[in-house]
Amino acid sequence: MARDDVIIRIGGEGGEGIISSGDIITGASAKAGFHVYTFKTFPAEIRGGYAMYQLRASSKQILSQGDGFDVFVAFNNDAYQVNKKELKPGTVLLWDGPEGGDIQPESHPGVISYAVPMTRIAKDELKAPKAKNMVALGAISTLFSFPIETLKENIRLKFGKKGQEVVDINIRAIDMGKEYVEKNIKKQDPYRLGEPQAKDKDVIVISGNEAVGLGALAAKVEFFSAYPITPATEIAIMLARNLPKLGGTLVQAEDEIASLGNVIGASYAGAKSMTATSGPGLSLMTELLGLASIAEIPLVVANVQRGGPSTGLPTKHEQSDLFTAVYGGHGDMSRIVLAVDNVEDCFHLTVDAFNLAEKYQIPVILLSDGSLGFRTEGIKVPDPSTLKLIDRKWFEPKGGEEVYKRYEYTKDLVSPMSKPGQPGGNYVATGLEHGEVSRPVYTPENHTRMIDKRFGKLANIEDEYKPTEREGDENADLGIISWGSTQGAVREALARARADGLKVAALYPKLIFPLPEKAIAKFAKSVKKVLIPEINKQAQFAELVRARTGIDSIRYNIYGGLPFPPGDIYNKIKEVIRP
Amino acid sequence: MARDDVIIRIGGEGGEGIISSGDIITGASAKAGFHVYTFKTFPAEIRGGYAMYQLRASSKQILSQGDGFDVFVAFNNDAYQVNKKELKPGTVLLWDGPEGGDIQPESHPGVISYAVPMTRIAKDELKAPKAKNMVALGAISTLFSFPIETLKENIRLKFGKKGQEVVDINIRAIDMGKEYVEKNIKKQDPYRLGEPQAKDKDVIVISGNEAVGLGALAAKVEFFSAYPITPATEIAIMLARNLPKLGGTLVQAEDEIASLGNVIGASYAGAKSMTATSGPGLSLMTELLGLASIAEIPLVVANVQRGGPSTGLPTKHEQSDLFTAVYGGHGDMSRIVLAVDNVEDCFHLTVDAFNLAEKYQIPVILLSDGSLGFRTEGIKVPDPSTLKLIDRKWFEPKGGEEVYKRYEYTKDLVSPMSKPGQPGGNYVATGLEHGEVSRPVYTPENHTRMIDKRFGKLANIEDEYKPTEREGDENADLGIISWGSTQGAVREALARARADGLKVAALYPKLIFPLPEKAIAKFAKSVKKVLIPEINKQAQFAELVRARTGIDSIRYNIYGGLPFPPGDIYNKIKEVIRP
Amino acid sequence: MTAQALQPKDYKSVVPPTWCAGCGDYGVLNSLYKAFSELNIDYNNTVIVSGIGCSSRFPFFVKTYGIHTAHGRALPVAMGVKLANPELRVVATGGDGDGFSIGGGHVPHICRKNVDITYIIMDNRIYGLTKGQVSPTSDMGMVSSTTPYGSPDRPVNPLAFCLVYGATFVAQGYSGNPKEIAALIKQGMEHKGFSYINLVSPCPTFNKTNTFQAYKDLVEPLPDDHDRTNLPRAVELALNPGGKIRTGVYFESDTPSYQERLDEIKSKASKFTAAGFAGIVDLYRP
Amino acid sequence: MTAQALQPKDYKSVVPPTWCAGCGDYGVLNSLYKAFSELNIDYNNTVIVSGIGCSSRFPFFVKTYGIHTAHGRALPVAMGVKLANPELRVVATGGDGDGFSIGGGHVPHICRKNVDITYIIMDNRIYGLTKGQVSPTSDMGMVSSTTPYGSPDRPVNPLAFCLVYGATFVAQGYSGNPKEIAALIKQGMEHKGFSYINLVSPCPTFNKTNTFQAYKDLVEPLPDDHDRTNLPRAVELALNPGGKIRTGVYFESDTPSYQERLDEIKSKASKFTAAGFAGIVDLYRP
Ligand SMILES: Cc1ncc(C[n+]2csc(CCOP(=O)(O)OP(=O)(O)O)c2C)c(N)n1
Ligand SMILES: Cc1ncc(C[n+]2csc(CCOP(=O)(O)OP(=O)(O)O)c2C)c(N)n1
Ligand code: SF4
Ligand code: SF4
Ligand SMILES: [Mg+2]
Ligand SMILES: [Mg+2]
Repeated sequence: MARDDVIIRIGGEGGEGIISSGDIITGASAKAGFHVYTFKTFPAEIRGGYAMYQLRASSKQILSQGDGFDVFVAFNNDAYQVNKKELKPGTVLLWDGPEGGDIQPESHPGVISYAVPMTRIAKDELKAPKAKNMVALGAISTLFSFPIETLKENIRLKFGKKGQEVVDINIRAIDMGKEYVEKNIKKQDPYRLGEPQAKDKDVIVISGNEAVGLGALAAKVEFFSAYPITPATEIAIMLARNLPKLGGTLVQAEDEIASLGNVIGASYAGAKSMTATSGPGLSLMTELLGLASIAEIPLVVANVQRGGPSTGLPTKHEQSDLFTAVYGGHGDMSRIVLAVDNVEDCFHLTVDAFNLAEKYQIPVILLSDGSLGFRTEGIKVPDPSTLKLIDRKWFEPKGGEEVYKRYEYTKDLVSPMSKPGQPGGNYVATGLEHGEVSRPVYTPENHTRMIDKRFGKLANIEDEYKPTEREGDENADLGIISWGSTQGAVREALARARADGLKVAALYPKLIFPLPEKAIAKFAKSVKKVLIPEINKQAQFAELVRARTGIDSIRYNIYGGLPFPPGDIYNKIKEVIRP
Repeated sequence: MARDDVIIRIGGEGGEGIISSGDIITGASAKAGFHVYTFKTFPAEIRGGYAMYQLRASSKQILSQGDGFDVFVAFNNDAYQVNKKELKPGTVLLWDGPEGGDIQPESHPGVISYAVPMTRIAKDELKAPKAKNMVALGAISTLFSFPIETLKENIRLKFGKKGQEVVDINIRAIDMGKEYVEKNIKKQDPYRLGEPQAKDKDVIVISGNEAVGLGALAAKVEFFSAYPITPATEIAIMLARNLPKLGGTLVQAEDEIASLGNVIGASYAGAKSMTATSGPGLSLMTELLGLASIAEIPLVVANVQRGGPSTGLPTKHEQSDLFTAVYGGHGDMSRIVLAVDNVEDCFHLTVDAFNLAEKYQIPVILLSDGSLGFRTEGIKVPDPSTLKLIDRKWFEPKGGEEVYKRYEYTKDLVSPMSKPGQPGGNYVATGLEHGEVSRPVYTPENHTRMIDKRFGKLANIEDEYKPTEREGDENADLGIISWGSTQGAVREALARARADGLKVAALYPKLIFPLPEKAIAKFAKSVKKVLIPEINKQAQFAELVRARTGIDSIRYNIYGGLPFPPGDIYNKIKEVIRP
Repeated sequence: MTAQALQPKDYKSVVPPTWCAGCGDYGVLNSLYKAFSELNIDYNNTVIVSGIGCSSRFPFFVKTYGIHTAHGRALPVAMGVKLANPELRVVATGGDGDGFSIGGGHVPHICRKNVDITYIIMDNRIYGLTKGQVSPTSDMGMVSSTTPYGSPDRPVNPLAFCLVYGATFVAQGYSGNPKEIAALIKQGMEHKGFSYINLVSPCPTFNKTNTFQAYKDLVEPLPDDHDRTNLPRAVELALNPGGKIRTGVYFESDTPSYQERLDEIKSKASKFTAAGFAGIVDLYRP
Repeated sequence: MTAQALQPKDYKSVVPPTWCAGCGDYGVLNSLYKAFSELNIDYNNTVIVSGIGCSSRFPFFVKTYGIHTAHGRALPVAMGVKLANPELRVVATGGDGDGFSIGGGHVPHICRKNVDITYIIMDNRIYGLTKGQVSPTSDMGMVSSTTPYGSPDRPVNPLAFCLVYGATFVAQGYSGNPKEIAALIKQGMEHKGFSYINLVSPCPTFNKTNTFQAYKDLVEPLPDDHDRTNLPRAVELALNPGGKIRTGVYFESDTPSYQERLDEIKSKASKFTAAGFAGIVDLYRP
């Protein structure tokens, strides 16, 4: 039976064009109407070391990067060695050989092996060693029914400005890969993409990081300042290109402290403002986040998590910045933390982040992660006219002689904020404890009252913002709570487990802090046991849940720099329900 | 009946010599054999604003700063206004009047009021307006039986180097305060210090901050680098004076990041190393703490907490840096957190902090706080010969050709560390994930294994270090868990409640992280209810306890910049036990 | 804003300065009031941004908008204000420690960017607010609470630093000469781009060495014939030959401000799309 | 340590460099091996400290001790190593971004303290490791991933900075001329106090403007008669008249190192007590 759901992993040396060829076939597939879902890892070094691109494609919907791979394309021996233990019966090994490359495959019983001499063809026949990746694309497309015409169309578009010669070489490389397969290889595997859905004009293929940038633009961000850091830099790159088109300002600052300082100043001046970073940068921002919190300055910090601590595994995936996002920073410091689940979410939660920041006048940390940031998905074209944007509660001077109370104790504890330039609204924002009129006040009563204000304004956030989504059985034997980008794997595992007749449910909180305690308590009550899978050592979310609600959970933690395979979660579900 | 336990609060304007006169009478009292316990607050500004010094003295042992005051000495009207609502029947108001000062006391029924024209005496009779504080000391000593001769002795010692004239003026001021009281005031209150205990030669009067410095010296600190910050600067001041005497090196760095960087380098080079800071500095250190954690570099960070967040209340007391001490920093970052209870503890726990840092090769954060840092107590002279100092597990090359495994997986998961300079031990410490041989390794297996190592080495810390102390009834109706400097008030409240026949117990954890879960669980089992009083909004310790153990507690939080009065805790005990 | 000219006192806020009697910063504050009134600056359209320190309390005492940020972070925050709303006048104020110790990493970058703000440092060669530790401008050998045996560090030279950092206006004044300070602040405020004004401002409470008295014979104006377009010469003078403290404008140049360059970027960028947000979305169609 | 002279290859660690083919940093690494061998440096007694970046991978490739710290923090950590054990030779290495962007706040202070370490910057005018964003030394107008419309920033001038910071040895070399680099590293290592060596080291992968080719006609030695004791002249040359990149030693001075001053403090301090720890305890007797 043909399998219309293929996971292709391409592995080779950083610098061999693995990533760019992956992007091209992904784009072409999406353009042709397929669903696509990618996953990439880079070495932390520029050169040398293993790079990997994985594409899952199907004519049906896809929720995660899947389990392992169906097809492994080995560009070199290193990549083969890294992946060979995952070659299971029924999977395909497509390798650079039998001559020209450096691979000598062992015997893998049950594995379908196809040799395509990509290096030789590129070097000897094309005289263009760099076109090896295109030879591979030609072979892949032919073998597994990827849309080879769209592929060529995109190559023409992409390389067009480099000149006709470059286009021609790449197209010829694809054709030679195709011809080689047609002449020499007999297909033995079941993987073959089905008929793509009627081309949906309203699809874009975009990475998580780019979607954050797009969300910021949709939210009408006006100011962005950041310092480059893997895996967050693409947010800055996206905005560097596009924010000035819409009249906004982007700054590459001298470090993360400066970038958050810039953002604080810009927001004080009235602009919707944002920065983006990863763990080490977030750590550096800790002090100034406290200033934004006490001075009640709205801003958004997108934090794309990577393997920690310290420099850690800069190009790998981890969900281990939750603790510091929620608890980092001296003193009792209020803040909001959101976590994104998938690429579409990257867009929408960035909009939400701005809305919440502006509404509550508070710093909002948006937690994304490396695998989500880099991976691309095809998502619906966002329609900004459907978005509800929340604006700050502005102070409008009434013209009297009254002193402006920047931190007025209003009913909802959010105080009207004055925009510099207007008479009657003058005030000095300060990190010192202050009174309703923004001046230092050191009395016990005032400190107590102002701390209560800064936390109290968030008291109803769970009701005011619908921060969770539930799916699955009503009275389930097991309930999974999953945060961040682990969601896709959980959805897929849940579907499989329910298809097996297991009673399982899942809750996906988008708001991490303040924790949606009511929804979580309700969910926990509705299920027999709670399972929290996450990619960190300390069970950071499970600990937060127990701290805030007392609810115990079965913890399932991995921390190897990779996302959860849905099969592992599926197995865990079975293990917990039927021990 | 005479009351041999007096709390004297002196209030006035910053700059009026409140703090220095308080220090003098405290020293003299301790020298004469009394027990002393002080509490101070300064304005955050250099000048202007309210300053306060409180001294509790008795010939018997003292555990806390007490409830409110017995005697309030008002230097000016501002101070009077701030404190007047605390004037309860039976308390004494000693004020600068009836002429010369700016105070016009209202009527306070039941309050014993004494007027001493300190300003007038100092200005008109002594022609030395600055000696006002000494006039006050003379009056206070005379009224409440403080040791006036020792006071004079100390003034001679203290002002001796400023010349005989200065000494004479101050002594005369004291005498004039004394004479004025003897001539004009009829004692109506019961406060009178008893006979001091036989002078114990082995007492020093020292502040919490100085005791941390002394502890570091006792632990044989070799390198200290810090950046000034209230209320931690006194640790640096103490060590600046004394560390070079013992051959050590002290650096004032350009900021807190640099100071922790210095400390990391020094410790790598083999020196016992330390820095001291307060909240804002700790926030800035977050990133480099991660480096020390992953590279397994021993070091001590003393963090003297103050009111937060941001600049907050820099001169006030709070216990609100626990969250960031325990959870701050990106990634899964192992560390040890200790909290000091009282001045004697400041000495001993600093020694422990070095021992734990060296033993486990890890950063240790020592949480102190502003009121403990500034307050002085009389403590036993420390005897360094009784201290057990732990040295690092050093690597000793065996001379073979083997590659040195800096992060060798040993049985206790602590790896022998090489000291630069020796052949065969060369290695590069790094914040990247690394293998047993210290080189970047990015495999999932290695990351998992190394994270497990960095947390696993602490697995038995609770057994290896006795981090808790229990007092009180065996099967108590209420058990209090108290961390940090709230301990004194809890001890005093506990004694009063037990004297009333209530069944109460308390547990004092010195180790905050990893949390001594066994001791806490055992304690919680042994009592009917658990109460956790702490000085922060978020119930930071209570949340940690619930996160780690699931144990629920009654929370009692104040956050006004002041320590707990023991009476408030006593009342809370009663309220909880007999609602 | 009233059309009538504003008097210095009109810039006073209701918060009285918390400085010690005799603090040099009073002179600076009064000079600023004066400069503002002479330029008839709209206080509603002005933001003063500072870090932490005695001198950093400045914004509270002026009737403008203000931000009292964190220690060392005045410049990044001030820059954010200016870039988000170029219509605002932005002034940053602070101390020697705030600016050249913990905040020292930010100075080169705002200088090279030439962001149009005026940065006023009150240099008292000490950490005032934390009660007397050596600052980066303290003399070598200075005794302070953290250097009881004398400081082992040579002082930094803020003037020379800002000159090589590319500041387009660099001046020095002395708190004992408030008229000159007012004139310098005026020029700094009128300068297009980043202006740096170093003010020698004694702290009588904690710095008993560098007092008004001690400065009396050290302060002198820059030579009459000083050419303020000659950068190497300005650096040479800033390097302090003869140990004198020379006041006046060391350097000034006419260089596009950061805003001008950002505007260029925006106009370049806007050529790439006509369709606004929708045009950006189109970039991601496969 | 064997008494025999060590060859350059003896300083090679077992870790092969991870740099791209053609990276300028190879030349620097080989020059360092050479300089070390000519000084017969004991690799067991040497620590190389770096931050984060392509160039900051340096310590892994040398058979000394080393620390690969966090981005921008090489200098504070290197300083800690040196002060804790003055017997060790300490070298800090890194990139233009590591040193003059995020780490820029530390440079002035190690310079003015004159800590006895050698700081080697590989200036490629780009962020290499993060794949090509403008760095603080990038030319104005440079197109990079974060500056698609050209960088609005003027570059920093590390040489001029270190000169006014008070570095007591300041030199510049070019990766295309490894022999000279080896000679400069040698001199820097032998200098007492802080030595700064700025090395122009192209990144062919991400900086297509400042290539070996482009530098060919720009690099020239300092004038033969250059007086390396003349600070203002050194600054003037560093300010880059004529757009040339001049290599050689710009400045050198004989100034007590930080260690000498700390030793003075220790000897002063030790006069205050004879009784060690007990003597310190006595200070707190009431
Ligand atoms: C992160 C941080 N570190 C340290 C401090 C403590 N601190 C406050 S002001 C100051 C120095 C003030 O000196 P300066 O900037 O020269 O200002 P001055 O008081 O002399 O006017 C310091 C170290 C702080 N507030 N925050
Ligand atoms: C706190 C922090 N911010 C950002 C980064 C990301 N980062 C790593 S290297 C680097 C810049 C490298 O440039 P440079 O120092 O010039 O070295 P090169 O790679 O060019 O040799 C950056 C921004 C980081 N590791 N840590
Ligand atoms: S301490 Fe010094 S700088 Fe601060 S207000 Fe007083 S005199 Fe001025
Ligand atoms: S990216 Fe540039 S700096 Fe980095 S290794 Fe490659 S050539 Fe060298
Ligand atoms: Mg100062
Ligand atoms: Mg670089």
